[in-house]
Amino acid sequence: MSEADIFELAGKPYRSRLIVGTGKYRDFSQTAAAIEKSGAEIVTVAVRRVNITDPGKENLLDFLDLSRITILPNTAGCYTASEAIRTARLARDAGIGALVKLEVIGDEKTLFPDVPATIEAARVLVEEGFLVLPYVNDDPVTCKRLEDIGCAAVMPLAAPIGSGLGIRNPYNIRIIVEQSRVPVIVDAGVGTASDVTQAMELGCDAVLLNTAIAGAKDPLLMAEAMRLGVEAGRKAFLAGRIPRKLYATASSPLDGVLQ
Amino acid sequence: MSEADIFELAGKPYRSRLIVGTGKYRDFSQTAAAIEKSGAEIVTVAVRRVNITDPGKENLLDFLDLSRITILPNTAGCYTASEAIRTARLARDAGIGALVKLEVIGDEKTLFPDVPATIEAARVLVEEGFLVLPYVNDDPVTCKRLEDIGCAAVMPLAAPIGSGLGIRNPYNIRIIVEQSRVPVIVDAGVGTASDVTQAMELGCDAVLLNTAIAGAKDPLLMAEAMRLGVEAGRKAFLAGRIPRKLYATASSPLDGVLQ
Amino acid sequence: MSEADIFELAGKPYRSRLIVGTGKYRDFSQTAAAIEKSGAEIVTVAVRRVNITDPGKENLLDFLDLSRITILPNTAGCYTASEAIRTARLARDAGIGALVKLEVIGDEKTLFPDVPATIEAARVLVEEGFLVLPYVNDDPVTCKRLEDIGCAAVMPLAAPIGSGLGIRNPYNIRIIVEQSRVPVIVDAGVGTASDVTQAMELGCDAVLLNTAIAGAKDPLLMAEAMRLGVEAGRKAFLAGRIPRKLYATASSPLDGVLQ
Amino acid sequence: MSEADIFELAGKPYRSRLIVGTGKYRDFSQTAAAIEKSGAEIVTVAVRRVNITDPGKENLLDFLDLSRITILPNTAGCYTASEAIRTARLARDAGIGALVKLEVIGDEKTLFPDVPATIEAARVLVEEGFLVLPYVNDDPVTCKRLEDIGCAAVMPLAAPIGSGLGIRNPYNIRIIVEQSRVPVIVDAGVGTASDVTQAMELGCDAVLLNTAIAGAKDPLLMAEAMRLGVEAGRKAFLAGRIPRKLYATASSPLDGVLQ
Amino acid sequence: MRVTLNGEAHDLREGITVSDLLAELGLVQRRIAVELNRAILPREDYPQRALRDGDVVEIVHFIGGG
Amino acid sequence: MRVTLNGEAHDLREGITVSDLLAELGLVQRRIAVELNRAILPREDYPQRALRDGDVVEIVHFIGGG
Amino acid sequence: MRVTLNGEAHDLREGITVSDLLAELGLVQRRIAVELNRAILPREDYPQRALRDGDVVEIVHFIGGG
Amino acid sequence: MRVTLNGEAHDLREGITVSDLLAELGLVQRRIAVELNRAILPREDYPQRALRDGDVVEIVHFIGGG
Repeated sequence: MSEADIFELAGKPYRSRLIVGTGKYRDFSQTAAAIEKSGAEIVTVAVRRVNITDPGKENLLDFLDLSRITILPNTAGCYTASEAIRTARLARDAGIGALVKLEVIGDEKTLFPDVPATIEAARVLVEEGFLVLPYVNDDPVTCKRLEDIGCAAVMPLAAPIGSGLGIRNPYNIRIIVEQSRVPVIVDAGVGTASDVTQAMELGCDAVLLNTAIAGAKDPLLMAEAMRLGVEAGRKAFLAGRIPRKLYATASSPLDGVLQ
Repeated sequence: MSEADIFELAGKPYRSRLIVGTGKYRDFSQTAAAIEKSGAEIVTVAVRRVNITDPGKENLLDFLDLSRITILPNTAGCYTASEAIRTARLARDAGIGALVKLEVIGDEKTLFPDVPATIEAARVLVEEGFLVLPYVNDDPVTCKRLEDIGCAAVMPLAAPIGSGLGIRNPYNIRIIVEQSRVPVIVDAGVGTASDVTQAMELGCDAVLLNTAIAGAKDPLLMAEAMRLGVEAGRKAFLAGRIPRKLYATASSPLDGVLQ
Repeated sequence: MSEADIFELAGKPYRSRLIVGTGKYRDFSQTAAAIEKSGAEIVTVAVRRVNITDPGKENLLDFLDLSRITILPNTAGCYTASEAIRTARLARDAGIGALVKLEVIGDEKTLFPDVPATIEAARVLVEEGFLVLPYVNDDPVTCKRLEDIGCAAVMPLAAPIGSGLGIRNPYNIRIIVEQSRVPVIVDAGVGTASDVTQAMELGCDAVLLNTAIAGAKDPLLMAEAMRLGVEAGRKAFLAGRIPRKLYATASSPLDGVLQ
Repeated sequence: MSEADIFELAGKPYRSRLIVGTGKYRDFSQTAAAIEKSGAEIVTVAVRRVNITDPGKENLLDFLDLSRITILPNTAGCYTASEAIRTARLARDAGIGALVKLEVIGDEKTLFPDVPATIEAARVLVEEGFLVLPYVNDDPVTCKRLEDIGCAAVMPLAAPIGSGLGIRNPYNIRIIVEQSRVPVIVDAGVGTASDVTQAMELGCDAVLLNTAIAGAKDPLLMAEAMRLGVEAGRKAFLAGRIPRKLYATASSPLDGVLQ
Repeated sequence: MRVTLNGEAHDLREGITVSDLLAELGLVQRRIAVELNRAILPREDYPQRALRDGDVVEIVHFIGGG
Repeated sequence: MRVTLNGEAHDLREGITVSDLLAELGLVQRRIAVELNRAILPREDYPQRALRDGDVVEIVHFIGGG
Repeated sequence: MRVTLNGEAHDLREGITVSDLLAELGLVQRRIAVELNRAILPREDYPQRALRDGDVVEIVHFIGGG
Repeated sequence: MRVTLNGEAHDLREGITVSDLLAELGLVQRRIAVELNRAILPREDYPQRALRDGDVVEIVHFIGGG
């Protein structure tokens, strides 16, 4: 099955449905090891000023196999549409493609998106030919709007970034999955493997996470757990689960019981 | 890690932490295929009268690789301690070992156990040298009692057999895990992969299920999903998840953001 | 306490923290009876064209004691900011005050709000001197924006209108309560009394509902249940609940137990 | 309605469906005030040795209006059937009737009941003419057994005593309500008003609690909240709630919307 | 003279005022609002404002809603 | 004469009855129950029943509990 | 001679042993267990143990179960 | 000549080109992007574009982020 089950994003096929961030790791080698264990083929990065006084020798991208991995730059830290647009343009100019994880933050305590600014920035970036993956809250209406604008996917949050609360509102995620014709990627808030399994069982196409792996006591082991959790949830979704019932049904037949 | 992570039950080591039933399949070949996909090394079976008028040619055990698979006979359908004891003795006499999944059912609508009768039967069977794995409700006190009697594990239910409701009371399961010195196996009520992932994340040693696989639209695919879900949950448990927080924490650093 | 505990909305004090709608009742007398049982002092109504060919004798407002009850016209059914603004202006011109429940619907299946259009309409209506109570999703960022614009309260939804699912995401509601300096009114999605009790325990200032009462088998009895549920939740919030613990603490002392 | 809605327990009618404990209060006058605010007509007490060296002047019962309040002695602190039976006999001999809240504790960390010992003690006490209200876990089979023995009610726990976790497993409580012909009283684990509202909405006949009131920051206010919460939940249960739906249904009609 | 009333064309006599119209419709005492050609028509203008051919009139009131 | 009262040894004068004891403890009017050597002692026996050396007496009452 | 086999009465020839019976039923190679008059019959007794009128025999095997 | 580099004023020699600057900073082989006075500077312009007094230059690269 997994042979057949391809995740297509922005016209490109992927085998893995887990997208991972590269923040908060001890060092670049741990980052690379975690990515490898996670099986991720798409990896998010942030765009930041070079430190002029000490540009440093080591560079994150040197640790990633760019022949195998798609780089997804984000606009993290941007609080206005124009900042996000400016950041996206710089990212593209650096020559790693037109994909961008659009984040326009509305509040620093929740890091929830600024919905109108996200829509505005998405419109501009789509017109400029970007493949826009917007981080957005779990609002079906906003997700539909972003899809109509031409975003390559919608990325509703499960819970606040880094909170580890898991899917706070499966109902909204379910509605977004049912209405969307572009991929639905749950982004942010995941805490552990069962959260990603649940996301995939709800019918999401992929999951994006960072802190849940980087912040675990053993990041490499958690990376593996997340890879397996995504596969488990995807297969369970495709396999078609049994219905829920209040009462029991025996799994062993009654005929032939000793009298 | 998985090399090191051995599940020891009744003195025997296993690599798989998923125990599956053999009921409700289309035929024996589907049963065998599902077991193989699930990676299970322990498989439950029921003890029933041979059909005298037509003993039939095919037999379930002929489809299982007994060199690799441990057979776990159950006492399903028994409503008294004596019936369960009688069934267990017959099972052992058939020559597949001293393991028994002890079920003494208390009510046919919920198929919940009869607690006093389960304790009584466990005491007798342990004295007779059986390796007793009792199906029990998620009651820490009863689980402790069964452990003290000498059961080889305790198997609290997640929800009614075949209900697919998942872990109805994670708090009780957590308490049982914290207090137990024998393996804790969640038995019954699991519906989909995220349920088993959650069970393992709670610290359970293994999961036993049947209907969730046999009743899925695509049993073989669900068998795979369950195998992956158990591994994901086990690794996530060992990896040590991030704490839950109400508010957000950025995964991208703030230094170097464009001004 | 309830003497002291006044709910102030748009500068006016109320004793009741339950706001009810007037839709879906059998007839006007049932509507009036339900309002009376609910104890509500604020009641929502819709603005619609008079039926020219048959204006009818009976009129909803004739059944309401306007000396005691504040009328809150809504802009239900509006899908654009301009429709909502137009509807609000007509409502005010009818002479029942400047309060308006602002609804700009974004999608007819979920009836979730159109966030940018709601913000835009709120800005215009606040400038025109309306006391704006916006229906919005449970997004802290949008709620903050609406508060900053000058809305008299924010009204995040618990779940889709009429769904009866209750508070799908208590975490977001809690965050909105913590950040808001204007009243927070949970609006839409409530199904039964415990939902409103929970809303008040989260610290919300009031609850607005319609279908949960009008659609109940016995609307008058449910109206009473909702009144009591709101009071229960409010008092529990003010009383300060005990902390949650995984393990037990005896309520009877151990000294003096018989030996 | 509330006139008609009588709660009959052990052949005696009550208007209140809230039973409260008397432990953990600052002093007897606070105990009495909390009971009065709670509206409870049945109150639990513990049986303990008199302090011989200082019998003290004040006595709990002197603070309770025994003409209005039914005293329900408990066997808290008993870990065997015989201790519980002995305690019950002493309680009855003190002359406040044949009612007893039977507790046989199985473990001091969870304070969960010892199921076989509870059944055994219940059998003896019923034979001796006691009106037995057994504290038991949320196990339908054990509840049925206790009902068949002749207990006057069954009292499944919501969560560990004093934990404030609320109804951990509404499914089991629902099943117990559906199967029982004697009153079902949720006992222990309640934390706040919405917990009791939910218990009553599940169809329980009454709720018994102590710590949730006595441990609140403002016990008298929480006592009121609990009284209201029980009434709200009872009325909501009788009123018949609306069904849950994933999508929305408008509460305002669409006809006559402005074009 | 044709006037659009709440979305439907109606033939009204020349010179009829909004007050006259409301009276004929039995809406005088009702809590209503009138929009004339997409703008609110203030109550005080009802008596003098005569409707003209092609006018678009909306008359709204309050009904049950949530 | 040594009697065990609520778990502790007490020296009591010979021939003291349960009623006497309760009176001395100020428990006469109290709602209490008395167990003598592990059996309930009926109220009517309080006056005549004299305590003997080695008796084990339990006197209980009601206190706050849940 | 009437013997109860798995709950049903069967007429069997005199002197038939359990081994004979299992052979006739084609169960020789099967993983089964035999209970005779409510007690487990050890495998080694199958050949010599002849069934008697009124014996109650249970023959069980393993089937799919959870 | 003063140029603002990533938010801080730096004194650079007259006529230095962006390529020169990147070379001095050891960023030639790096995956970076350059913004000059708020507009992206295309890679092909690096060699000829000489910096002028008052120019505002931003040089960014990729770091770990989520």
